[in-house]
Amino acid sequence: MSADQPLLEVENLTTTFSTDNGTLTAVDGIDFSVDTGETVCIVGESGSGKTVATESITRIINTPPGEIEGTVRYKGRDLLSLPESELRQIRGNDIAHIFQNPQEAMNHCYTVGWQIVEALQIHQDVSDDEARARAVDLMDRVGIANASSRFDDYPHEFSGGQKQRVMIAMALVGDPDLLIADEPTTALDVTVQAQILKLLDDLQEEFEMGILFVTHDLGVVAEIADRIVVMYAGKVMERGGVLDIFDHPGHPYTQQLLECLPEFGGTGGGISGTLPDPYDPPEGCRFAPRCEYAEEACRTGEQPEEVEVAPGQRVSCVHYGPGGNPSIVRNDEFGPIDGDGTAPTDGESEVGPADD
Amino acid sequence: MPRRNIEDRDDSRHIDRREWLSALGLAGAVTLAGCSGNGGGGSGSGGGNGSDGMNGSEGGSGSGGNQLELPDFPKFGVDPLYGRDVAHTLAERAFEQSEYDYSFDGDTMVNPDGDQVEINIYHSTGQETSQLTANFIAQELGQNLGINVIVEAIDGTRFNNEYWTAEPQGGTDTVDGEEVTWENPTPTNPGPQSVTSNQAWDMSIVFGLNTYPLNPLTNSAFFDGATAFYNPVGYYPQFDAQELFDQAQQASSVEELQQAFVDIFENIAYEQPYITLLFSDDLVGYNPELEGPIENFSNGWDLPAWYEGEPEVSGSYDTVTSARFTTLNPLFNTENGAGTAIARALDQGYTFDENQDVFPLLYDMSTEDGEVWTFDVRENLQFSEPYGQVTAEDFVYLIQELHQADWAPTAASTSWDGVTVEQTGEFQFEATLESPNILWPKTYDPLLYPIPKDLLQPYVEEEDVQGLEQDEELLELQFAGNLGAFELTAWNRGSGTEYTRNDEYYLRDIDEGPDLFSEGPYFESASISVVREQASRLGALRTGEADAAAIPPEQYESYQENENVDVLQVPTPYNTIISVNQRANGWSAGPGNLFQLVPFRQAMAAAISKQDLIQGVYRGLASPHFTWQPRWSQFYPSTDE
Amino acid sequence: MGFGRYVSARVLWAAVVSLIIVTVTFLLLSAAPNPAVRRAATQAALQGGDPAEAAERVRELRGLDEPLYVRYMDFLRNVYTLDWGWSVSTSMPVTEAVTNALYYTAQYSIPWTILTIILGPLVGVYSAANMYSWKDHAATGFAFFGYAIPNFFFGIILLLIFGVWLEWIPVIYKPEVPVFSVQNAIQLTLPVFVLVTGSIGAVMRVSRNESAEFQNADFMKTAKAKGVSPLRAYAYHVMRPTLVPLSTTLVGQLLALFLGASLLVEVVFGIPGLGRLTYNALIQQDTNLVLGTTLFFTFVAVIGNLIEDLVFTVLDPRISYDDR
Amino acid sequence: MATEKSERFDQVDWNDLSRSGRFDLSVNSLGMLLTTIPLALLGVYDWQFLGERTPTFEFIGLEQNLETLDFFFIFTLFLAFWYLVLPLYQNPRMTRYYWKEFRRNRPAVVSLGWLGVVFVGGIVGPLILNAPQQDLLIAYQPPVFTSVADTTPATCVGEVMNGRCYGTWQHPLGTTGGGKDVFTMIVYGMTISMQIGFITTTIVATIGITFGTLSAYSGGWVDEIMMRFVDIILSFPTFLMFLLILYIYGAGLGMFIVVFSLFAWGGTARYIRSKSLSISEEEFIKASRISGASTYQVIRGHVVPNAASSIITQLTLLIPGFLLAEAQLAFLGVGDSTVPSWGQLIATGRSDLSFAPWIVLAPGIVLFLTILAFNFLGDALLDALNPEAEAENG
Repeated sequence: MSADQPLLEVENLTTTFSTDNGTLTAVDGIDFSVDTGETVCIVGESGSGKTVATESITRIINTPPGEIEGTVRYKGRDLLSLPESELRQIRGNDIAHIFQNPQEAMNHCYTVGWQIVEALQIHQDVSDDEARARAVDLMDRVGIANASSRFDDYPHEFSGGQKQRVMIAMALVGDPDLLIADEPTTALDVTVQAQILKLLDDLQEEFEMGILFVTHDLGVVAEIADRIVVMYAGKVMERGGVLDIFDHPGHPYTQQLLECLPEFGGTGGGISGTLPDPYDPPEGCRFAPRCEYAEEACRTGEQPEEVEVAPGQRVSCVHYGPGGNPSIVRNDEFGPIDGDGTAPTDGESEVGPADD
Repeated sequence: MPRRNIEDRDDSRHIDRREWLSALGLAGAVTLAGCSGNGGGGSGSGGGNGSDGMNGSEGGSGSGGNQLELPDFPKFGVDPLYGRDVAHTLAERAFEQSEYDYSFDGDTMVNPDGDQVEINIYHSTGQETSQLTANFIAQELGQNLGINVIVEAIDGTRFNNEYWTAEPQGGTDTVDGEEVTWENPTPTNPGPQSVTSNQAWDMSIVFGLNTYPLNPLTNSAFFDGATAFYNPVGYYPQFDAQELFDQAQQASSVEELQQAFVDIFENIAYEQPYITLLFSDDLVGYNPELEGPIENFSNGWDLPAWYEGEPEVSGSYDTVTSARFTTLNPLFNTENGAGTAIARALDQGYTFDENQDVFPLLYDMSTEDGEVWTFDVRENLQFSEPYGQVTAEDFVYLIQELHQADWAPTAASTSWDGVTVEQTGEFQFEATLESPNILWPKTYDPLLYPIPKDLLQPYVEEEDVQGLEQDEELLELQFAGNLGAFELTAWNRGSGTEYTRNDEYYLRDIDEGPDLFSEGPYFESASISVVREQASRLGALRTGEADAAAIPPEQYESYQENENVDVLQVPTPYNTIISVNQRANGWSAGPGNLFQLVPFRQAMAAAISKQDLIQGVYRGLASPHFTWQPRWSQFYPSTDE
Repeated sequence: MGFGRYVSARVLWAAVVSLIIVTVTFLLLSAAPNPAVRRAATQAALQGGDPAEAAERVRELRGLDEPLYVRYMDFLRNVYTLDWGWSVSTSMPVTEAVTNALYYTAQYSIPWTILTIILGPLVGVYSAANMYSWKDHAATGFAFFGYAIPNFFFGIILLLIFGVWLEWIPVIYKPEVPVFSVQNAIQLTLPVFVLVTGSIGAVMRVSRNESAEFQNADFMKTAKAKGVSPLRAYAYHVMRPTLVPLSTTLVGQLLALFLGASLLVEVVFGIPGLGRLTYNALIQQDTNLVLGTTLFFTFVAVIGNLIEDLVFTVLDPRISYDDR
Repeated sequence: MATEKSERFDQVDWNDLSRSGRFDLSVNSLGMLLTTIPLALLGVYDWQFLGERTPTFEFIGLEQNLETLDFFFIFTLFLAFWYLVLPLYQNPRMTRYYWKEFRRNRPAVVSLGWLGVVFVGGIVGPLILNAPQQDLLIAYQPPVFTSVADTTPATCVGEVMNGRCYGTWQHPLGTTGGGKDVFTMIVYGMTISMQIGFITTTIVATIGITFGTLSAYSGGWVDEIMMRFVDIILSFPTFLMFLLILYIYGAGLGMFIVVFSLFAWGGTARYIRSKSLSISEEEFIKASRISGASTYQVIRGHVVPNAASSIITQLTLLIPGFLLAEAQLAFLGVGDSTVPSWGQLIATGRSDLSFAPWIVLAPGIVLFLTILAFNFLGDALLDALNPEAEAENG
């Protein structure tokens, strides 16, 4: 792997689903990349295609009905053109996933140990005893007390946070280089959230992983992200470093997202209107129907080309493009109240060994 | 214990008569004949055929109107004694006799309240022929007598238990002007007409009865005066039946007997104690390769001489039947089907050949005067080890210690009542009857199974009925030695019996009978499969899996055309009758039981077209039934044929 | 409550239920008139004996002269000593009659049960995996067909077609052929097919619906993300949770058919099994045998329900013994 | 009162009505009462003053005679009308919603159509068609458009060509061995099936609801014992019991219905109990303790409406079982062969299957379709009324 080559590079990724009612376009030609040791957050409302995008990377979504186009290069290999069997080698081994709802993400019929061992034994030829030892080790590492005795417990005997820890342990069995975390903290309560985030942060250093983190919670983003990709209705609206975007959100959508956060002086209210119909997306900018700055130009043609507004920060908005006037939307006074742009929460809480 | 089955329509029709017939020692007689579900039981001469009887229009004088005069031997239900007018005339005679005010309102028969007369008729449930017949009767009685008949189905066993029989009570009543006492009431004749069954019923075609064409004296059980042994319907004869039967008993030749019976049968034809309808033939389909079956109900008596193709030992003789066997214990079996199954492996004393003459098997019987009978037992009969040779002692022991003993309810008990038996030699014994009977063998009474004395002795000493019933050697016929054409190898309680050829069969060494006996039987093995579904039995016949099976009348033609099957029409002595309940719970249509009146029963008989019934339901494969004897019997009273 | 205590409580309850059911049967049968008594009276009358005395004799012989409670206590004792008396309709001890019949019933029940247990969930899961494809529609259609078509009706028609018209299979069941022989396999094909058709429908429907739910469950995504192959995913992650609700349907369905439709199938195909034995015992009012077979069927039903409960608790770790 | 109610007829909200807790004489109950009283009077009249076989409607010159079962059947029809059909009419919004949900399931719509045919046929058919009459002359006529060898029928009603007898529209589905018209018998069989279906489910629902609520309301050891009792009922080898009881005690249609009902209410009772318990947590206490409403009203007003959809679904799935059991028993010969049910028709025709297959096939297929339709319908109801309910009845 050459030094300048990103760990993961996604280009023009398009995912559609054919259903009885027509073709649904969930992800519509997006690009992004993740480097080793970096945390990239994909941000957007629910239904904006974040999850589908991440699940398209290793083709976890069912095809059919789904259909994935574009290229996904992982360490230079195009995952989308790999045969299923080779891709299976990568899943769980090089690229690991953790999901939103640990309760549902684990099979209630098997012990947590069994499920960790299963992941391990698929990729590595290890004996049952050895696998068990490794699994206990991992459970210990992710902060589960009495790991060896809890190995034989069933998921329903764990609390939510513990389950997510188990999920993380399961993800770590193959010493992955890329961890795709799909809203891993959404289902957890706030204190537990912080512990999990801290854990992920620690593990990222230890395992030198790239993390692709999906969330709609900008508070979380602020805490962990290096870079942000803002998605709306299957398209990328804006991307850039976390500080840049929090300080100078370029796209009206990003701005409105941030406005929702009380910490950022927002109203805490939602964005008016609803997501466009994914079967029949509007012409022009996807956000135009809900955008207070929308003009006629916004409503025609394709989604505008991304324009670099600051180093590393790109926005897809007519107003930044050729002939546009960024000042219509630019509002430099926008930013976190405390101004440092880092963690809105205190961030001091230790990652406890357990939260039960 | 005796059992009945109610499984198949054909067998079920025979339920009760078999049951009690067998009590008279009959079951064994038909066993050799049996090749099919129907077995084809009974005896008789020549095949009666439906159309013969149809022409019998002699005798009827008046054709309707009050002038109607009945001949000595009236034939109701065929012209001229059929139709609305005849029936109305007869019914009106009954109304006059009745103390209640029944009448016709136009075509409708009304009771004293002015409501239409409504009565019910029971038929066997699940039996199509029975149901069709019942509906036909209902239509005819409706049309010709204006009676509304409700058709109801009932399970044969249930009918037997709750309707047909009753708790014996006895009593006295005036019958034909005389005081009669029921001294020995039975469930089938529990007492005078006032003694009734649990459940009320009007008419029934659930059961038919035997007519005993070989020895009609047996019919005294039905009609011997009011206190006959078997009189579930509460019939009181209006003629002196008892005396006539006594006279017949005295007959010393067949001719005298025939003479004696003319009166009896004419009276029965006149009084219609049961409304006689028809005799249906058993239809048996055979593998056309088979040599031997005949259209005669001694069909099967010479089974050891039957063969397939060439007369050499080969193949298997497989038949299907509908009824499971309750027991194969020869002492207790009363079922026709099981009798057939026993007969494959164990012969009885004698059988009847195709001329209805006695053919000696185990023993020959002879008499001078009809009173003392000498039994000569063959000397080449062997039980299985350790029982050795069959001697007269075995038979005498069996009769005296079992059949005549009070404690053992064997199937043949009644046959030996009042008979004195004495051993007169190693292979000879004598039986002395209470009164002479030149036709004694034809009553089936002296039929015996050979049972080793040594086998019976322990049970006799203990008077152990249960032990006897459950004895495995008896149940599995393990003692049969050379006494049967085949050896029973398996009796699967659910699916029938299997046999292998008995190489030692004693019949090979006898002088009488067909020459073919000397090498018989001509099958390596035999089997009787119990198959409940008629469709399956017929299917097996069609595909050749079975060599013989009974065929229902509605399929007679299609099987006749089928080249894989030969259909034989085997006459039976079993009749189809309407039993009309003359007891106190018998007439639900109003006061006064009209069934008790002879003219009313005549009216009913005249209202039902026998010809239409035979054509419609039986496809012509039955013959009309006028008195208590089939037309082909030598005791049939008609003189003009 | 521990597993051991749970099981023993269940078994105890099962015993109580069996006892009650058999008692009800006993009472029902005692209320019916006994035809043997009447027949004996007829017989005696024929012999010129006293019918009443003969009837009394039979009652005595069969123990019917005892008061009901004495007979009941006798009966209970016999139930537990496995001496179920003599069956008058088959002329053998009841236990032997039941064992013999069971031999034939087992010959078609075992393949039928195995096929249902294996094929039902497999086809159901397969159907779910190919949801809304023609394969799914075909499988679902078949399930509904088998579920709705009366077994006996289907049986007689198949027998007519394959036995009588095409002559592919024998019309008459031959009990004497060896159990493991081609002949036996051929003659059992139709009964097993008819029964499997009848039982598989419900099993398929439930497993299809349940597994449809599970195959879209998050844990399937987890499994896929772990690199689990689709086959393994279905085998372990879909099948296993599907078995939990399925176990109820499966046992229930098999039991219902075993106790009902198998009787008709035995009648149609002429198999001398338990169903026919029971039926014949019933119509011949062979009290001992009816009680024996009822006892057996009740035993099977109760054991079946017990197994269902136990399997349920074993299969679904979330259920604790105290809940039930 | 009736007028007042009827003014706001289409605004009546069923749930509101049910929850009001005191609607002793709603339109439904009033209607029920007004229709049941004449029925009951007619029943008493028929029972007390008319002979067993005198036609009930003789006084107006009709030949129709009603038997006990018919009275029960009409009663259940009234019940179904006033408490099932009318509420749907009274609450068009809900009806429309259900219909929308239901309509998506096309097999279920077809099934409903078929059951409609059976229902209407079963009620109207016997009034239009004369009872099937035996006519031996026309036995074994083939169905229309088919032919059989002319030796099969006694005489051929239709054309005979090349030795084959062709069916006619006179007997669209052919005739039986007794010359009864198969089509007419199937129509009469619809009545029987509907009677079995309606009366049995009514009894099952009545016993089940009473037992279930009683059990839930009593609580404690009474509840325990009652539920154990249900356990036992559910453990019976049902088919064996049917056979036993029907064989020993006779197998008329009425007996069938009673025996079926006796062994079928367990599941309903169990369900109602659990439903009542969950409702009692909220409603029993509030409603019965505070407002002093009677237990009956709580059950009537809260438990039943809430559980109604599930009960209906459960009962829908029970009916095919009854029809099948009837057919099976008829096939075994345990049944009243004068009852013109489909099962009896199959049983009588089964021996003729090889040469007159229509006698078995026609009722067999009708039975099959009806069972299928009930299953489809039950499934659809399960989805439409109660999306979260799982297929427990499989």
